[in-house]
Amino acid sequence: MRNELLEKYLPLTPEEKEELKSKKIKKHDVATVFLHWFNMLVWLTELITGAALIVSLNYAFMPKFFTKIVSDIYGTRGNIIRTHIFVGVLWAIVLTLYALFGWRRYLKPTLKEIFGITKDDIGWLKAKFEEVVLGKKVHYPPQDAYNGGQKLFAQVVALMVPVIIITGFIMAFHLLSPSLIRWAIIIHFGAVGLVVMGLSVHIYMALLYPPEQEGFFGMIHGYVSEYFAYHHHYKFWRKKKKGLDKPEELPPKKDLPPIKAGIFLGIVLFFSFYLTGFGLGSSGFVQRTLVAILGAFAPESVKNHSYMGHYWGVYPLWNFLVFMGLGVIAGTLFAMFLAHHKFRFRIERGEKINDFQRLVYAVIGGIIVGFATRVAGGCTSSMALSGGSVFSPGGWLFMIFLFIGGYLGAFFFRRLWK
Amino acid sequence: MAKYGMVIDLDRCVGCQACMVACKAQWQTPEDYFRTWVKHIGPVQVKDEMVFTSYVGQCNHCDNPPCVPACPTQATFKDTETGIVLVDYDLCIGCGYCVEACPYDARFINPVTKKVEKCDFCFPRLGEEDPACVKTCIVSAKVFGDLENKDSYISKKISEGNTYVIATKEINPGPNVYYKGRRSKVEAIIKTYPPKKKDTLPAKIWSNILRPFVILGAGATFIGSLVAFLFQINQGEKEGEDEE
Amino acid sequence: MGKPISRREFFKRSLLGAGAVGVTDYSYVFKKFPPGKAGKENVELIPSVCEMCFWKCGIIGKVKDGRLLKIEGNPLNPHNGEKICARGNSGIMQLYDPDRLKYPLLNVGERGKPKWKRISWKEALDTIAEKMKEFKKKYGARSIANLSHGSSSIPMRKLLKNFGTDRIAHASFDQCRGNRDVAFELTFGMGAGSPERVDLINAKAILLIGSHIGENVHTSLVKEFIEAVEGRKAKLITVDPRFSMIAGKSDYWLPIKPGTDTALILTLINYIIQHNLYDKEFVDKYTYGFDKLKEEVKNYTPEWAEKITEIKKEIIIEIAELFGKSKPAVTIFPGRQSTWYGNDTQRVRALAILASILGAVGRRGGYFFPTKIKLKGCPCPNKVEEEDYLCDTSEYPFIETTTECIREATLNDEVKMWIVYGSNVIHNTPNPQKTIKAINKLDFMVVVDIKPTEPSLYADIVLPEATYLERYDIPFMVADSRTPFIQIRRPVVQPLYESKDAFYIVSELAKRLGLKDCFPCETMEDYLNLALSSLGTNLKKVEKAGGIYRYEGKPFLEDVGENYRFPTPSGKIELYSNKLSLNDKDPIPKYEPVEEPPKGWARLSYGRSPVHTFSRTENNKWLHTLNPENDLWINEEAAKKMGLKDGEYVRLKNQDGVISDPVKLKVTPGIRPDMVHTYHGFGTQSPFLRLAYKKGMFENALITKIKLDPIMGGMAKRINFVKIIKDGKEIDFPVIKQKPSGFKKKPEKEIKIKLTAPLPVGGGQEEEEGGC
Amino acid sequence: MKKSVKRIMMEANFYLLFVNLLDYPKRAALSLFDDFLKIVKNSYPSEIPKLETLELEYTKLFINAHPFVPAPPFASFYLSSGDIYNEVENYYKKAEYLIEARDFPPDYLIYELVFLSNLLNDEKAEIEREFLEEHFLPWFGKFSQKVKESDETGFYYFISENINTFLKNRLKELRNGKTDIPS
Amino acid sequence: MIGPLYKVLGWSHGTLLIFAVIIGFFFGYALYRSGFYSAKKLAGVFYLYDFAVYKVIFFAIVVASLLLWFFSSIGLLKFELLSFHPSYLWSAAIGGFIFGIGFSIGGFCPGTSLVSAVTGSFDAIAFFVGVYLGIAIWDLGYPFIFKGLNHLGKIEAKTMMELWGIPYIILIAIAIVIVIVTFPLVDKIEKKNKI
Repeated sequence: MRNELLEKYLPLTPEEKEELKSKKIKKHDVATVFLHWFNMLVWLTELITGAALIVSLNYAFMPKFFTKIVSDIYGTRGNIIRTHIFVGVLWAIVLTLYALFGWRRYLKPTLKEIFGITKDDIGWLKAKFEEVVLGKKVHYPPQDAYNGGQKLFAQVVALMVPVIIITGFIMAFHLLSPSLIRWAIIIHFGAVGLVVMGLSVHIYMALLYPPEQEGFFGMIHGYVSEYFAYHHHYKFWRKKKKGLDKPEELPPKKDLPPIKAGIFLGIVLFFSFYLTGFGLGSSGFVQRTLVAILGAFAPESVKNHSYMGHYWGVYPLWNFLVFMGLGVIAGTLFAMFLAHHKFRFRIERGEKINDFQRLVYAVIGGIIVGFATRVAGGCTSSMALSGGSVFSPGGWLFMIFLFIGGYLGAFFFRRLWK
Repeated sequence: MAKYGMVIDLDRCVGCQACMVACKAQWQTPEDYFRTWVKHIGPVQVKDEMVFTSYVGQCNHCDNPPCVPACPTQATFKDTETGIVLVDYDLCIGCGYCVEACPYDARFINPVTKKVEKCDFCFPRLGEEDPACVKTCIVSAKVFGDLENKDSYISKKISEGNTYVIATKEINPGPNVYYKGRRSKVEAIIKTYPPKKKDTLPAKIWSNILRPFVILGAGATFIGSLVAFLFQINQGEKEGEDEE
Repeated sequence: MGKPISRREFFKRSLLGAGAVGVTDYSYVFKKFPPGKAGKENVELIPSVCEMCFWKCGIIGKVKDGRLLKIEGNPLNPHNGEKICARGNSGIMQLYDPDRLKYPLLNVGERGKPKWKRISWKEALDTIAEKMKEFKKKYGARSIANLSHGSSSIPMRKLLKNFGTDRIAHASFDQCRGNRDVAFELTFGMGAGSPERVDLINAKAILLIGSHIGENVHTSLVKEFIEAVEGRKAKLITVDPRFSMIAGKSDYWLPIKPGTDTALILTLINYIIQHNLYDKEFVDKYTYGFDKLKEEVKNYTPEWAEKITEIKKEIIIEIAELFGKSKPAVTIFPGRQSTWYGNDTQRVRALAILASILGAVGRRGGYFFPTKIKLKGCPCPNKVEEEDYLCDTSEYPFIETTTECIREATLNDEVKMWIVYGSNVIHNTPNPQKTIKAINKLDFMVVVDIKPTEPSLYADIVLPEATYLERYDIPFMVADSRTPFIQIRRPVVQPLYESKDAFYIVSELAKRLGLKDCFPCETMEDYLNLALSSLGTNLKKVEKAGGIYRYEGKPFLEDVGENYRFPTPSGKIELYSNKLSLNDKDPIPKYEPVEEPPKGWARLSYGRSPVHTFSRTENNKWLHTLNPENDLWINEEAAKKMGLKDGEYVRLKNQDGVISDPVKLKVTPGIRPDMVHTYHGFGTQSPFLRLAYKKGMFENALITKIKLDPIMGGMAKRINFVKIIKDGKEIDFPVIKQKPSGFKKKPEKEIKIKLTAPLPVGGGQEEEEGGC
Repeated sequence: MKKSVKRIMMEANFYLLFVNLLDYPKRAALSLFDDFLKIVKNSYPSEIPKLETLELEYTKLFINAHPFVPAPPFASFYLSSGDIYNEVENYYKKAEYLIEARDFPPDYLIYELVFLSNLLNDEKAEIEREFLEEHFLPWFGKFSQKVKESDETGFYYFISENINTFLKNRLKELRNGKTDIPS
Repeated sequence: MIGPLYKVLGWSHGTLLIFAVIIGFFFGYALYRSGFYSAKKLAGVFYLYDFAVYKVIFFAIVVASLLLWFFSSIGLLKFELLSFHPSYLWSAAIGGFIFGIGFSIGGFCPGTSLVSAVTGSFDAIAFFVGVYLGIAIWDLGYPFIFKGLNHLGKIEAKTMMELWGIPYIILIAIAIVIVIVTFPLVDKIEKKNKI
């Protein structure tokens, strides 16, 4: 394949065309595909229920029979609005999670791509306009991963989605004042209207417009033929070919020295006491999740169980320590992200034992530690750390015996780690 | 099928406000909100006659109520069997468009439930007994009944004549609450509390700018795609050849 | 159960150990209820009688599980039926008012600044009984006075009369309808009745002087009045310087000059006699002193009347002709609150005389007779005769004991103890400072009420009375009715807190005062059964029949027999009153000019608001929102000249220099320029009324000049004059020459509406077929 | 006759202690004041006022006063949302209780505390939490604020404020699932 | 604002849970940045080649107690309103001992195993599952075998200050002395057993 193709977009010879057609190139990664189709499902229900909700003369989008059919499906119109709100809230949650956790890997690059309007994009739009409306033969400038039209639609969606969510929440939960709700209504309808405009073109282009056929399947398994990429999205193809699209690799950070880590942990512990009056803790997380799981199977027996009954309360998971555990998970992920560490499946073990043995010992260790936390009433973070800082006798005693047990254990099991 | 309405005999009414209290006792409307009201007018000189009357008002359950199209989710609707304008509280999002659209100010947003509240002719009591205000009106100035059935008491009372509606040339949503009595009284009422056409800014922006924009836009793109699709069909399938 | 019970162990020891024996057992509050079978779902309908004002309409309480949900009219009641007024509807707010009196209270602080200590009923009643016995021994039984109002105070009055004192004043005598009843007593030998005994339904013409029906709401009266005027198209003549609501509905509105009503009535009498429009046959048979009357009134000519009353003489003549034509079905409405200018009894007598010469007494369309039946009650006779009035009757021959007399008696140490029963004496009697001065001289004062009003500030003991929704009461015999009946007030809900009904208080006091034999009945129910037994029925039966027992009435002459003797000295209707002449008062009413407001001043007149019973209902949350404050009616022309605008706040200064609270102006052509009008009962000075405190103007303060009616001592209050003060500047009322006037209602163009035709569209233009 | 164990269990719970202290002052109830101090882990600064002064103070604060009752012990006075009596009676019905005493409106402070004590005895923690969170604490806080404004002796404010804080902790414990009597 | 805010200001349960997540977030961040995602580093304290665990815990206790003492002495924190673990001395001792043994075998404690599991360490996941099993054993066996084992040696005192009457600042001083003495010692041991 001629490498000057990498420089400029040139018409291809038939063999080159065949060659490119046979090769596949990755266009969308898994998360984007999942999000796209999830979004499609949500929008489908929201548009149907939404349109079915708006029936009054001044606002209606859809004809009468449509709203009739939908309200028959849902029984009472009350159900329609409840579904609309439920799906809307679900959609909002998924989007926020995606934005939070997928920021660096997915959202940031896509947004940069969408809002990076270049001369070529405008050129493409002008050309499209001339071709469709004026019927002239036109030549399209080279395009990025998303051509001008797709960028325009993506920009509309990116801007309108938060607007729709916020106004939706104001309406659904009657927030603040009726006058604000009034504005929220028309903005909500306007934003949805805008998105629907772009949507019909998007659906036509993806589904029915023959040259984009490949693009449609690209959104299902994520791959398109190189030829399609070359022809429709030359700049993207070129970047991919030159391997320029890897996100730049930042150097991984080293761990904090123990003193600095200790200070940081100390401050966190102090704030936990200052804000809530409770110290840190993680064994409670395990205990309550376990009770919740067992409770799912045999709620009555767990509820009245002499020990587990304590933890049932209103609902085992609706608790300080459980939410702290969730915070720990989020904190770890974020720490990995900031420290540019990669997510690696691994097993750490001493040289003398193999992986399987390591796993077995890990489980045995876990059982002993789990049992011990119940006897002592806490783990390192709750007894040693929190208990220690307020100088609770139990806390210090626990720590001292922990080291004793630890060194004893180390003596017998040095084989595992030496 | 019935079309319930009410006749308020202004000649009989003495403005004692018993109806307001009976309604509040029945429906526990919050502090100073009332579904029906009595506003004293006068004594004032109308043409050459002195008038001292009271504007007894409530929702007029109009034939083409301006509040129904104003409600985006159609939470408020005119019940076909009884002709009473009701509210489906599941659908009401408390936006208050209907409150603004009502020319008679017969609606309000209940601060406790955050949803709209209005007179519904004591709908839950409909079969057994008259609405609370009709029942307690000392001088039987309020008459409630089915307008469509000719020999009902209310139809007789209306056909006796001198019956007007609070409506003007410009604003006449077809109210079903009639006011009987001397013309000067009804004129005084209309002069002091004329039915108003109120359009909120968002509603105006929506109907004049946003809605046409959305319909045109969505329509255009949809038809555009359709035309392109048809164009593409009759051009026949040119399987993926590249246009240079 | 492994739950640690150490904590509970700890409590048990402490609760049981240290003096737990006195700990009250609260298990009575709740009853365990098997799931599913919740309380009674259905709503009980309990008939009773309203007491939001004294009209006693029949009501029904909708009660669920012992809690009152709503009050509605009692359809079985012949008078108001299912209709009740705004106050009737809001009775529920009085029942559940957090400021209600709850327990007997002893004032351990000083008078005026009470520090209340809750005491038991036993202790309270013992103290009161001790005090009464002590005062009786030291100063005689009549050193105890009672100021009361309302139906529940009747048992207390009975007790006091048996105890030997008759200093019992009820405000309604000298403040309200006292002089009307005395006038009717002198003329017909019987009062005008409450509800007034007027057969409005059959009347062809009605004369209404100074009474603002509609703004003053007495349910059955307003109902029948409007039915007569609008339903039966009777001709209504309203004589009122202010264009009241009822004036708007009348055929003739006569904006008379204040104080000259008697002149108008006497002119009408004279014209009717001169033109033989009177009922000759009735006059000869039933009246006495017609010739003297004819002689007396001969020079009251319409021309003279026009100058005095500023009413066109043509109108006066037209009215006289109308009465002549429609006699005897003419109702001359007696009015109710009639103490206005100081010579009011004579005015009401003139009204009675006008009705008599038209033969409208005991005839359909006119006055009718009451039908009383005797009910068994307390066995022993009063120790004191009714007539033995203690106030010196020399000056006022027909005076009953009034608040004024008791105030005077207290000030010169004749009265040592007051029992104020359900009456706000400080608020409802003019010159409150004098009342307070009298109270401070008292040795002991007891207040029985449902809410802490001003008098309770000065009381030594305050007793909480159950509201009308929580008590039985004496059987109410409505004798003044064409269809007389007896109705029973029955507790709709259990009495809240420790409030007790009147009978409990009275029978307990009777036990302690050794008068138990006079009050044999243990509870009010026994009393009711005793009373109803005289009719051959009992409480249960009557309650099952909807709380109403109807008996046959004899309202008209044809029922009582043609040669009926009126209970007057002459046995006839006394046009010429013998009693008056005996007490050298004018036997036949004469017109005496009333003092006119000096230049720059206007007369202050007051009336009722349809929504309030004076201060009693002001603190009612619902009623308060309807009509939070009163406003001052002022003539449009005068206001323009004085530079005042509608809705502005001004103050009033009266002739004695008293300056009022600010009041909102209501500029309207519907009032004469030489007077202003406001609603009574607002701007209460009592801080007790959380909502109503200082809302609106307390016009009672402005009424400092009062004139006692020469015949019965009623207090005339419409003789105070005021000026307007705006931003500190006094503004005089302009003198506007009033041409004689009198308005006749134009007949309405009959506009037939075909229901199918397009609805008549308003908008002010003249539309032939429709209207606006 | 000897009180049944159930009786003793019923009596031995802190809500009843609060009822005794918030009802009309009686010598027996005042003797429980030091138990009250133990529960709320607080000490009363000055010595306890005499019974007479407390009776006067109680009447002034909660029954009748000049110019009006500063702190009426009724929920409907503090909550403005809709028909309070219905709301309260629905709670009672939900916990399968029917209010027998009718000498006070159903939203009377003492009735609500007795209701809470019954809930505690019958271990209906869920309803107790909901009643505290949605109905009782929102108005009791305002009530205690009103008491603070007009209580000269400070005794009743001390009681109401400590009950308020205590019940707030109680609510937190209930949420965290500790349904037994708090330590 | 006087701490602990949740109790003094009477936050609703929902607010408490939000703060729980925030505190957990920084707790997880601190654990990760201290390197406790690797079992090797954690177990080092027992096998003498990396005393990070010891240093971090001890230093955290010193810093936290200093701050707690300082804030409560100037009145910004009501120390008595903090919630303390009930002191069951014998149970704490036995529990601690067994915990130590398990720690030396498994190389994790519940909190750090969660952190490490999230970063993808299979052995941490295994350990975490083990903890579930351990707790399950206890829960199910509690009514029959282990009843009361967790409530041995109960004493009233919640803190050593109550127990021995030693003021808070003195105890902190002792801890600081321990830190000053042991840290260099530990560094020497670490260097000796460097692997």
